[in-house]
Amino acid sequence: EEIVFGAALSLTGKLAKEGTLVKNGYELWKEAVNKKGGIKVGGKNYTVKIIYYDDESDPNRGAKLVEKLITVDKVKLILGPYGSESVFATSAITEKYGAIMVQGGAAADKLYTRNFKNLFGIYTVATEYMDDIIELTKGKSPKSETVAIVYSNDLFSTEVAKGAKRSAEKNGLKVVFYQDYPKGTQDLSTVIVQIKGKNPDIILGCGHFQDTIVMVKQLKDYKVNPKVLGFSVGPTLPDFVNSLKGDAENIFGSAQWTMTLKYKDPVFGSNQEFVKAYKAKYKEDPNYHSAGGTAAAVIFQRAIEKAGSIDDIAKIRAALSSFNEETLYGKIKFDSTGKVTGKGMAVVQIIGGTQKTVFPDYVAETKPIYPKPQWK
Amino acid sequence: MKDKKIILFFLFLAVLIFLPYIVSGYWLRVLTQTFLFASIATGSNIIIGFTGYPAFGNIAFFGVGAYVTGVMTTTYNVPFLVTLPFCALSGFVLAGILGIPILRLKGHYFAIATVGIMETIKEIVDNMVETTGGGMGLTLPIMVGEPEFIYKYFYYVMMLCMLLSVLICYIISRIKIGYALRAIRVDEDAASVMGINTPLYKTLAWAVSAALVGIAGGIYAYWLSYIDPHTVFGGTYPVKMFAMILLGGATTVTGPLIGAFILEIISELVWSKFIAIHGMVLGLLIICIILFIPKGIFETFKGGFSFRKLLNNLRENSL
Amino acid sequence: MVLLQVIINGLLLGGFYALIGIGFSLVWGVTNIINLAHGAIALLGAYLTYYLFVSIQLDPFLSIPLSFVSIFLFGYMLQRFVMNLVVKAQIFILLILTFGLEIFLVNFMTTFFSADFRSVTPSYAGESLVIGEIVIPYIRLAVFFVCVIFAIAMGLFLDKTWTGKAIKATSLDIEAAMMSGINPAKIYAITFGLGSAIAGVSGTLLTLTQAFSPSIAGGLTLRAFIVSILGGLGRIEGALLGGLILGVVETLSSYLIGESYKNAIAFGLMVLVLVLKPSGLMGRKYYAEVKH
Amino acid sequence: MVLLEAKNVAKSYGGLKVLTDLNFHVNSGEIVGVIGPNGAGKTTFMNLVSCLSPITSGTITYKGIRLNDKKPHEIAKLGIARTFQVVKPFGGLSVLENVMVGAFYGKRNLKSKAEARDAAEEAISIVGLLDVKDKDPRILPLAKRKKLEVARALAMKPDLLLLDEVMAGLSMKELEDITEEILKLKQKGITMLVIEHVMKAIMKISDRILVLHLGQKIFEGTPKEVVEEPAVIQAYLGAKFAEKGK
Amino acid sequence: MALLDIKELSTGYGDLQILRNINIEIEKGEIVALLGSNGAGKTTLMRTIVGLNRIWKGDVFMDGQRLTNASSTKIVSSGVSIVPEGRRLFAGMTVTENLEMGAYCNRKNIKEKIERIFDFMPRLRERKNHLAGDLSGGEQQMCAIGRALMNEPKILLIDEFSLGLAPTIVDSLVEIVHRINQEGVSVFIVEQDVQLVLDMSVRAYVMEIGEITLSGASKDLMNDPKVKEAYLGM
Ligand SMILES: Nc1ncnc2c1ncn2[C@@H]1O[C@H](COP(=O)(O)OP(=O)(O)OP(=O)(O)O)[C@@H](O)[C@H]1O
Ligand SMILES: Nc1ncnc2c1ncn2[C@@H]1O[C@H](COP(=O)(O)OP(=O)(O)OP(=O)(O)O)[C@@H](O)[C@H]1O
Ligand SMILES: [Mg+2]
Ligand SMILES: [Mg+2]
Repeated sequence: EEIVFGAALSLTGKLAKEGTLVKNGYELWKEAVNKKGGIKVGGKNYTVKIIYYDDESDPNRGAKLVEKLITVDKVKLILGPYGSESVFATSAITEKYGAIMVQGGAAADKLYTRNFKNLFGIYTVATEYMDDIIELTKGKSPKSETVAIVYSNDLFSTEVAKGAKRSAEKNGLKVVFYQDYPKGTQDLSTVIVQIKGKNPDIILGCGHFQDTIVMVKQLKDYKVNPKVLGFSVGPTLPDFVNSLKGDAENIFGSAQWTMTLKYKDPVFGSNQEFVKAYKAKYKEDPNYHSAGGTAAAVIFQRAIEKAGSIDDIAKIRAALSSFNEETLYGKIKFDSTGKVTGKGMAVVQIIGGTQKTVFPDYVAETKPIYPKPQWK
Repeated sequence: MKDKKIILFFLFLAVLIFLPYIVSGYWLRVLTQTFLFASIATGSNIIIGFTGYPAFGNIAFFGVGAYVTGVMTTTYNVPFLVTLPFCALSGFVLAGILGIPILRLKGHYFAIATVGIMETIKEIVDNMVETTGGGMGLTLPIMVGEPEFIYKYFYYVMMLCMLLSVLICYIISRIKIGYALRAIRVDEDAASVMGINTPLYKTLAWAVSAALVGIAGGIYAYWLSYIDPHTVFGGTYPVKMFAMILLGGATTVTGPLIGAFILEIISELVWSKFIAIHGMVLGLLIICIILFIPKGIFETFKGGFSFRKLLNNLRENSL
Repeated sequence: MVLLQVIINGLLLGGFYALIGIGFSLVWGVTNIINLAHGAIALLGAYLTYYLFVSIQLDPFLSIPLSFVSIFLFGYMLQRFVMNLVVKAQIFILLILTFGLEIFLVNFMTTFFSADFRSVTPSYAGESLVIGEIVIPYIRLAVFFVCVIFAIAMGLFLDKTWTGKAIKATSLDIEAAMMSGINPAKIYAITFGLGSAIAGVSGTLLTLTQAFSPSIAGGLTLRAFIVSILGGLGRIEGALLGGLILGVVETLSSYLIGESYKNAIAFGLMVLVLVLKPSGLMGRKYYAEVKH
Repeated sequence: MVLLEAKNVAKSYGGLKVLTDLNFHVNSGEIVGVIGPNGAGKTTFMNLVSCLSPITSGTITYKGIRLNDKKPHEIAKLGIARTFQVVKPFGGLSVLENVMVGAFYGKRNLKSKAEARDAAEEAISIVGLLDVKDKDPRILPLAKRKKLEVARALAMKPDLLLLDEVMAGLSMKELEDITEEILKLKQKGITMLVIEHVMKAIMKISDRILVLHLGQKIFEGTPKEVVEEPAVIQAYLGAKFAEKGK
Repeated sequence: MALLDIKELSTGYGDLQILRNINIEIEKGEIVALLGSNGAGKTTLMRTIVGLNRIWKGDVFMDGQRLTNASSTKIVSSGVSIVPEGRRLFAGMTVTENLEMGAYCNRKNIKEKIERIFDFMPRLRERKNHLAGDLSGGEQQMCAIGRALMNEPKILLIDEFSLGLAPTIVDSLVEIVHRINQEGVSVFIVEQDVQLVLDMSVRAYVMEIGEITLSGASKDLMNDPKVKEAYLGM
């Protein structure tokens, strides 16, 4: 017999890249589970099937497609899409229909302020994104005292920046520059010239891959040399090094997950096993998007197994609410709003052309390079 | 002939009214979305088709309507239906004010100016973080009730919005003003020396257009319950709207509506069939529509369908 | 000093905007086609450059001629065999056609080149000319000069050559052009080819300063819009001026008012120019009028 | 009674002076012809009267009302109708609908469709376009489009009718018909200002003729005086014409 | 064989046939008139000759070369020029540029040719740097004639020759037409002033509702009672 999940993801449009990665994560999980005979509920084995739709990176379409999943395909187990806007729109639909969603693709805090009962997210929320990079600089010498924060004016990045600011201030750093810029901007020269005037020790960019690349290039152009240069999105993606070559060196990034984390996992055995399986299937390294997809699905599966039912949403919800297990994504627990707690972020740094996990210490592969050397 | 058309229209209406009791929630949503586009296209057609001013950025008023409803329901707890007249009003007033300088432009220039306005409003909304939530978007209160009920509710509300647009277009096309607008479309100098107060009528046409689109925006916001500037201002909406108007025929009352139905339903079918390549297929589809039926379905197949007509069209429009 | 730096940044950026705008403005002015696929075509040039760089380490500046020629051929064929089939229809029909084309191209690129963001970083990236406190990145400076050269060359081409004049004549009245012995199908194809080729070159240059993926096509087209409008149609120098103004206005406004307002100000400026001077700052009378 | 009066009217485009210091008037019930070499400024003057382009200096008054700062539609409401030298039919509307626009607006300002249709049909029958009233004017031959221009103007029920080269391109026969109609309209009390190069016709219908040259009035007088005036012959009519005229 | 030879030509717009089996021959160095009431199809014929309308049936020969449905470029290069109805100047280009465009298919001695045209029509010289779109109606007609002459055609088609022109200008244009005709250029002319055109031409065709109903020497036609009645208003 089959157990059917549904997912409306961005397979085309501006989020096509991330959407596809999340889908890869789901697919890998599906294969792994089915190879083992499927999900075991009440002594029966259910083969996993996932129905996919493409929301074209349009949240409204996403909502429509989730509605299709629920009403036409009769699926109530929804795997989340990628992107906060999409999760926003689609989770409103699952909530209305009493379907349930586990998502590993959105980190906005606002998602959990709506009193939804049926939404669970495994990403560390945006406002906590930069905490660990800031944490990392503590007690290092020469001491960092000032920080500049720039962010793209979208939901996710704004929250990341807010959190970064709060965290910086909490850690006694002085925020000397705090400014947003339009999403997907093609030029940041003015911002960078202004930052240069402030000469901050730490520069934190909260944006997306495109603007991160522009920012790195222009920081080098204008010879701005902070002790720490960190981004919320970018350094964790393999394209970062491909695009920037040597200029990517020593840049920090925060990661929901990295390949080198040493966690156990109920489906794959461990994070390392997951990475191996992923590489075998897709001939490339997994990143936190795909791993998030896989992890969300794993957690969903475990909750269903615990609930002992494939269609009693209340039971599954209860199982998720009381969830407490180690997975490839870390030790997962949810608070009453459905957001993951205490998972934390990993910090990576580009060293010798590859990402190395450098923080927190108990998962670090090597020590961080601090301060960042000047541009070549 | 005319009677037949009217009967057909009412028949179509009757089907729409009973449909919610037959089809699934998903298809209801597809239809609601279709109504949404039909409202936007029909409403915009007053300025675009009737008056000949290609208000490409008319979606601006859709966004404004959406935010009016959004802000009113969240910040001031105003009931949803009460916000709709305000959506209309805000579109009307805004277009009325902007129309005076902008409607001096013609053709492409006007089209671009409206896009400029749309983008400007979007950026302003994006930056008014206090009231609109800026780029973080705005979460509207979710309507209470059974999903079944909610979806029928929006289905009918959106349908009424569409019918209102069609009705207003119909009235305009029948009365004196309709003649003025059509005259303006072709030649403004000639229209003005014949006694038509062209700035007034143009502005009026745009304002009415904007009001209708504004209402659609208001309903959309409450329906989707989450809005952000990037989705309600622009995206693919303007082009889709234009494609619908052209597909159905810009000079007719029901053309845009028919265009909306055809395009939405076709793309829906295409979407579900060709998951990986649907974008390419959709692009090719639009190209083919343009190549073979550039005058819109109405004009082209007035006297029945034939392949020769398609070829003739191709020959007539090519160099 | 910072202000001066900001203005220089604006000019350098403006050079790039101008180049994006020139091809667009050329096509619009002549064929009356607002080419919504302009940005997507530019990206074709960007991908060509990217793959040449990755596979044979060809310097982006050296791939300019290759982009130019190959994208010219692409544009030429496209116009000759697709667009020319509808050029006599209503102008807004063409708009939708190019939209279909844009959807097609973007999805094509996503399918075959993936949705990943790409960028090219040659070894000399990040080198800058430093004069006192002013920093001028070499790459941006070079991009700027390439853009200016193209603008001037196109301007001369249009005003001085027979083909250029035929392009203008065709834009004003196709039938009259035919009666003078001009073959409008060919002229349109050349124009579209040139417009595309210049877009392709701007795509090539884009790889050096930015990250790109198929999804940024629309944003590029929008810039081209603003540039053409600011400068006005019927005159290539207009696009150059429009680009420079846009660049400077963006950087200045983000310096003086705030980075996040720069788009609003750019669009606001465009609307303002349209209202005050409907034909753009340098637009010529009678070009790109809507004919019924 | 003076219906239309131009005082010291001048018009220039940029630096180009198109009309200079023009003084003249049109009496109620009169037909005044305007002739002059190409580019003399005849159409320009008409554009000034209908307020399509602003007067550079001087004043034009109509029934004692100053027209300088009016809008074209206000002019129409005052009872002035005009045709265009380069015809401007409303394509996409049938001939009848074209003329109905005139009846709806203009001085008449009809409200109901039925009334407008009747008025339009009357105007159409005057110019003799009844047989093509349901056609799209874009496909009509030039002469019929010119007639449509006249019909539209007539449907506005004007007191003053400005005709800009409506006879150009008409065959001899049609020319006769239209001059007849114009004279009939005069009988009905419509005052007319007629620009024309077809001398045969203009001589026949005009009470007075105004001759413009290089933006200035070079002569004003009865048709008979005009054809004998050496200045006019030199600038406009040509020696051959003078011979033929004799 | 005649210079321009039109054989059994039929054409129309869309599904609507306008011209039926038209036969016209124009010899080298002839001035030939085409008469016809409004809507007879004269303009349609002119447009068809220069390749703007598709020929449904029949043939057009120029100098023995078959030009049926050839491209306008080919037709114009073979020595056909047209002064179209409605002038159709390039509004956004100057008078001089318009004249240059006329020489697109014949780029020899452009400067001299332009000078010659300015000598023919001095008014154009005064306006040479103005945009064609800003010219008065009559000035535009002159410019259109000038543009057609720039091609140094073997045959000049003129649609609505005197339309909107002042009598003096008409006189001088008639003279110009005679002058170029003496240089061996054939002229095929559509004109409403039948008296004028019959005086100018050697032969004439009369077209009615898309068919040639009468043809012959202009002198004879002038005395033909039918022509007298229909076109000369006698
Ligand atoms: N918009 C304009 N810009 C510049 N010059 C103009 C403009 N309109 C007209 N002119 C010039 O003004 C002069 C007078 O033009 P107008 O149209 O009044 O002449 P006209 O007497 O009606 O001649 P015609 O008998 O040939 O129609 C012409 O020389 C023309 O070039
Ligand atoms: N584009 C068109 N589509 C359909 N019919 C047309 C079109 N153009 C012209 N016609 C029709 O073709 C017929 C011939 O028109 P044409 O312009 O050739 O006449 P003409 O003899 O030149 O008249 P005129 O003396 O008024 O210039 C007319 O009945 C006209 O209505
Ligand atoms: Mg005139
Ligand atoms: Mg004709």
